[in-house]
Formats: sequence, C-alpha cells, structure tokens
Amino acid sequence: MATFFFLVAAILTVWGLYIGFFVAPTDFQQGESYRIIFIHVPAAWMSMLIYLVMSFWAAIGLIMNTRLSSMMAHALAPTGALMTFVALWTGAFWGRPTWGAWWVWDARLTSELILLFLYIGYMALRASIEDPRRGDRASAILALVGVVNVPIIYFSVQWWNTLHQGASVSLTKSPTMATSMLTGMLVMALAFWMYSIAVSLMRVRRIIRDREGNATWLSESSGVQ
Amino acid sequence: MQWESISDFFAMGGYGLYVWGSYSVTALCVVIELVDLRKNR
Amino acid sequence: MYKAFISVLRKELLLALRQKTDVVTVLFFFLIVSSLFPFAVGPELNTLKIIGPGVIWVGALLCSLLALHRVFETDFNDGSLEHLVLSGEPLTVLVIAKISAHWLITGLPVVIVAPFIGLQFGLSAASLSLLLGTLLLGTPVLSLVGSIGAALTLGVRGGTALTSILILPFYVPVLIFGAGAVVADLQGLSIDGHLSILTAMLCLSVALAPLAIASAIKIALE
Amino acid sequence: MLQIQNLSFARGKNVLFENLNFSMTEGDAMRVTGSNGSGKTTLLRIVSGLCRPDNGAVVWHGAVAQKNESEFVRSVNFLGHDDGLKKQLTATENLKLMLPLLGASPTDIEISAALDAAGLEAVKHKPVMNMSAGQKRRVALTRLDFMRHRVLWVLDEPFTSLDVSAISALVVKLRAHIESGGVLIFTTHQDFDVVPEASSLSLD
Repeated sequence: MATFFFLVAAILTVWGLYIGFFVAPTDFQQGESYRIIFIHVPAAWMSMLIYLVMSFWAAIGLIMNTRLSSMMAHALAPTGALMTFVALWTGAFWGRPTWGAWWVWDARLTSELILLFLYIGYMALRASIEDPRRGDRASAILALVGVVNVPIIYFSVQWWNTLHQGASVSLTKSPTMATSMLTGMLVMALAFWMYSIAVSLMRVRRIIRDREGNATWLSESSGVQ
Repeated sequence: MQWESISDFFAMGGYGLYVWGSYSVTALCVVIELVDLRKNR
Repeated sequence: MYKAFISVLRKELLLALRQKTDVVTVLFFFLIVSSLFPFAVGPELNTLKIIGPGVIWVGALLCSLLALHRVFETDFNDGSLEHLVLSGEPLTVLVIAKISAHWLITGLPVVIVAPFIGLQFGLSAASLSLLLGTLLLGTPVLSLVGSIGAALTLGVRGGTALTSILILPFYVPVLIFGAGAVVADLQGLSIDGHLSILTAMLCLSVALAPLAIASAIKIALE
Repeated sequence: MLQIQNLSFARGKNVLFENLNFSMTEGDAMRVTGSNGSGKTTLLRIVSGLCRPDNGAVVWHGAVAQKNESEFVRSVNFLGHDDGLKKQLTATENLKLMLPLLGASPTDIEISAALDAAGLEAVKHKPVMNMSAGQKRRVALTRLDFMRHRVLWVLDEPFTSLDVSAISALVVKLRAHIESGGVLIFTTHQDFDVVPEASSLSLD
C-alpha cells in the first residue's frame, strides 16, 4: 500500500515543480526567490498537520489501549520533525534575500522552531523509555499536552512578535498569489501529504515487526510481506 | 516558458543559491529518510 | 479527601524542614545565575535595567526546572508514590497537594528573593513589585507544567535533562508574558493584558496539568 | 467476591501469563509462586489495580475493577517490595502521615502501641534511615494493623528480611485477617509453608 502513495507523491511532485518553475511567472517584487514557497509552505502545513494527526493517534492509543494506534503515532513523529526542519531551513533560506537575515524572529518561524522542539521532546521521551507499553502512553500524554499548548504558544509568540517588532512582512502576506503560484503550492502540499503517509506506513510496518515479532494477529494482517 | 537557457534556469534570477539551497536540502532529507527506512526493512 | 490532602502537604513540608539542603541549593543557584549576567554584559545600569527582568525570569525558570526532580522522584524510588494511587482519593487532588507543597518549598523562596536580586539590575521599586507579582502568578504555572515532565520521566535514565527538553517549549508562553510584563511596564505600555493572560494560564494549568500528571504517574507505576 | 477472568500480560515480546482464571471469596488465601521474573509482582499489581492487563478483567463484587476504580482501590491493601518509608522521618511520623492517605486515622497512642507490639519501641522515635532492613520492614508491616477496612490484602514478599519472631507475628496477623472474612494474596520465597491453608498458584 505504501508504494501506491509513493507513486502518487512522485507524480504530484513532478507536476507541482513543473508548475512552480515553468508555469508560475517571475514575481515582480521578490524576483525568483519566492519559488522557495513551493516547499516552504507545504512543509510548514505538513509539520502542523502531522503533529495533529500524531496526537489524534496517540489519544486513541491512550484511551482505547490499542497498540496499533500508538505505533502509528510513533511512526509519524520522525516525518513530522523532518517537515518542521525543512520548513525552518527553507524559511531561513527565503528570509535571507527577502529580509536580509538568515533568522528573523517572525511569529510563524518562531512557533515553527518551538514545534520542532516539541517533536524532539516527543522522540527523546519515546527513545528513552525501553518498555514499549509505557513508551506509547507516556509519549501520548506528552503529545496531548503539546496539542493543547500549540495554539497558546502560537498566539503568545504572535503577541510577543508584534509587541517588539511590529508586523514585519510575514510570509503569506507576500504579493497576491497568481493562480498558477497557488495551484503549484497546493499540488506540492498534496504531494508532501502523500509522501508523509507513504513514509509513515512503511515505518509503522517496521515498528510492528520489531515489537510484535510473534503476535498471531500480525501474520494475518501482513501476510503479503 | 520562463527560462532562455539551462544556465539561466540555475541562476534563478540571481537567487540560485537560496532556491537551490533549500530544494537540495529538502531532497537530501527525503533521501536520508528513505534510505533509513529501506535499510532495515 | 481533605484529610488525605492535608497529610500529603504536611508530609512534604516536614520533609523539607528535615532536609533544608534542597531549598538552600535552589536559592543559591538562583542568586548565582542571575548575578553572572552583569559580568557578561558589563556593569552600566541602563543595559542591566533592560535585561534585568528577563534574566530574573529565566533564573526563576531554571530554578523550577532544577527542583522538578524532587516532586515525584524520591517518592517513586522509595515506594510511597504508590500510596497516592492506592488511597482511592482522586489522584488529581493529591497531585495538586504535592505540587503546591513543592511550590511552597522551591517556588516561593525564589519569588521572595527575586526583588532583592532585581536591585542588582537597578530596577525601580515599581518594576520590582511588578516583577514580584508576575513571578507569583508565573512560578506556580512553571511548577505545574514542569511536574508533567517530571511525572513522564519517572524512573527513566537521564531524567532531569530529558524533563527540561520536554518541558521548555511549554515554558515559552509563561516567559513571554512574565518577563514581557515588566519590560512593557518599563516602556510605559499597559500591562493588564499580560497579567490577565498570566492568570488565565495559571487557571488553565491548575485545571489541566494534574490530569496529565495523574495519568503519567499511573503509567509510571505500571 | 474476586474473580480474575482470562487475564493476560506480556512484557514486550515475552508473555508472562495468558488466560489466567481464578476466583476467591471471604476467608480465602492464595500464595503465588514462580521463579524470578515469572510475573508474580506484575500479577499482584494488576489484581490491586495498579497495573492494567493486556486483556482480561479483574472483577470485584461482580463489577469490573477498572470501571469504578476508586471503589475497588479503596478496598485493596497493597504492600510492595519497597517499604514506602521516608528515611528522614521517624517510624511514628511515617505512619502518622501515611495512614490518613489509606483511609485510616489512628491516634498517636494507637500507633505507638502498634509499633511497640512489633518490637520497635526503642527505635520508633528515631529517623528510619538508621534502622536495619528488618526493622524497616516491620514498620511497613505495622500498617496492616490499621488496614481492617480494606478487605483484599495483596502483599508482595511480606516476609523478606524478617526474623523468626517477626514472621510468626505476621502469620498471626494474616490468619486473623482471613478469619475475619478478608481475602489474602501474597508471594514469598520462604521455603516452609507459612500459611498452610493458603491455596497455591504457580506462574512457571
């Protein structure tokens, strides 16, 4: 099943990049540097979406005591962390030409950084607890506490940012999006989404095999292996 | 079509470093993740 | 329930009396950390005045992190944490008792000492009292949220370092509004927004944090 | 009174026990035996509601324990390996501050009488830290005198580091509990059978 999502992701990426580089016009204000938007914004969206989906699975695993959902949360975390890192990296690379600095304490970039810390915290807690049962449930609690705090962090950073610096040119207020720019970005977002699903499915299969080597229900469900 | 030539494409209107810098790192992260997954299938 | 709450509180306070080292180490840590900055930044008062509130707030935050392992770790190791679960009383209430005792022992002394340390940074009496106010509102939130990390990492190796990794992101909003209030006041801006948000955070964490801590403790005891 | 219905628990990949079934009524006692790591402590912790099983259920008076947890936990007296004592406090203080948590509020006189009965009158006002392991275990076991209102006693290795006189004193307490209609589940490494009338459950 994972390979299906990989294929879709590959096709969408090619299509998205084609639009991004060949169809979308040069931006009158930022020239060509705005083309980074085609991976920066999708990565940022995915980093947030994956955290929410991860917390959803974590909650299900905690409440229903179902091991598979906790494993799904465990499988999503690295991809979410990767997306956050990509969003930060591309944000810095985009900020350099537009704002003249590698790192700007823009509200969104800052909360993206904190989101990366949340992912790192989740994975660090998961890695340091040997017993998988306790690892699942402890990290599930951390993910849920994180989900409650993400809006708080975002708004306090927003308030803090406007207090100190005044509203700097934030990313989405960039020039009105030509339709092709928007479609390019949406296609790339979809591609990133498919990619994340594919990677997480592959990782969850590996986690299942590592952890439940002999469990009977495993052999039926993944007989194809 | 935007670009007259391949070199123009890579120059990316003077922002080549930034645009290709971010795209290459993204591609690198994806490759690392896939290799890691493929390694211990 | 009330008896159980009181006995947990008395036990913690009696333990703190018997073992004063914890309180003293936290206070000295706070003193040293905050008086390091003038050496780094230089002695002239106008720069110190700007960074003063931030330094003291980060100092208070680090103190709460330092003292976090005391909340549950010792009870987890000697088996008395089980009594909380076995009592049948609502675990969240007993957790609040433990955390309020922890705050009285390690949080309050820091809050009391903070204004005197603020003098080092040449802060005026008005901003010192505001600093006291924000710390009074903020440090309980630090204890409550920090205890979630402490409960999650019970019995896990590398516990204290791990706890700070888990919990620092959640400290950011408290730091923003806590230190921000004093800075805003220095700039003459109104601070009711800051204080009301700090109180809101306090109420939110008093309501929600014990739930997360209680389930984290139950998981740790499995 | 207490039914265990096809309880199973696995730690990681090794299955500790599977489809375990037994039931106990007033006056029953059971000794759980098994080699180290066979899951004795885990079973006791599941029965006392401290630990959730993979599947199966602990049923107390016909109701599943996990559902009305606080009712069930209030009727359980669990004593683990650790004594649960604070080293800096004296034996009296430890008991005085621990017992209200477990639903008992004895007077100071009752506590010091219980400590004297356990042969600890000499050390009861000294901090627990400079007590021997046997004395600490006796202080922990003094708690049993005040646990009458908790019917289900689950004791993990209660006899460790006790000398002969303390063992016989404890056996008397356990028998009194069973005769008064209580339920007792315990583990021990003592070779001779301390509570002969106890049924036995082996996890090996």
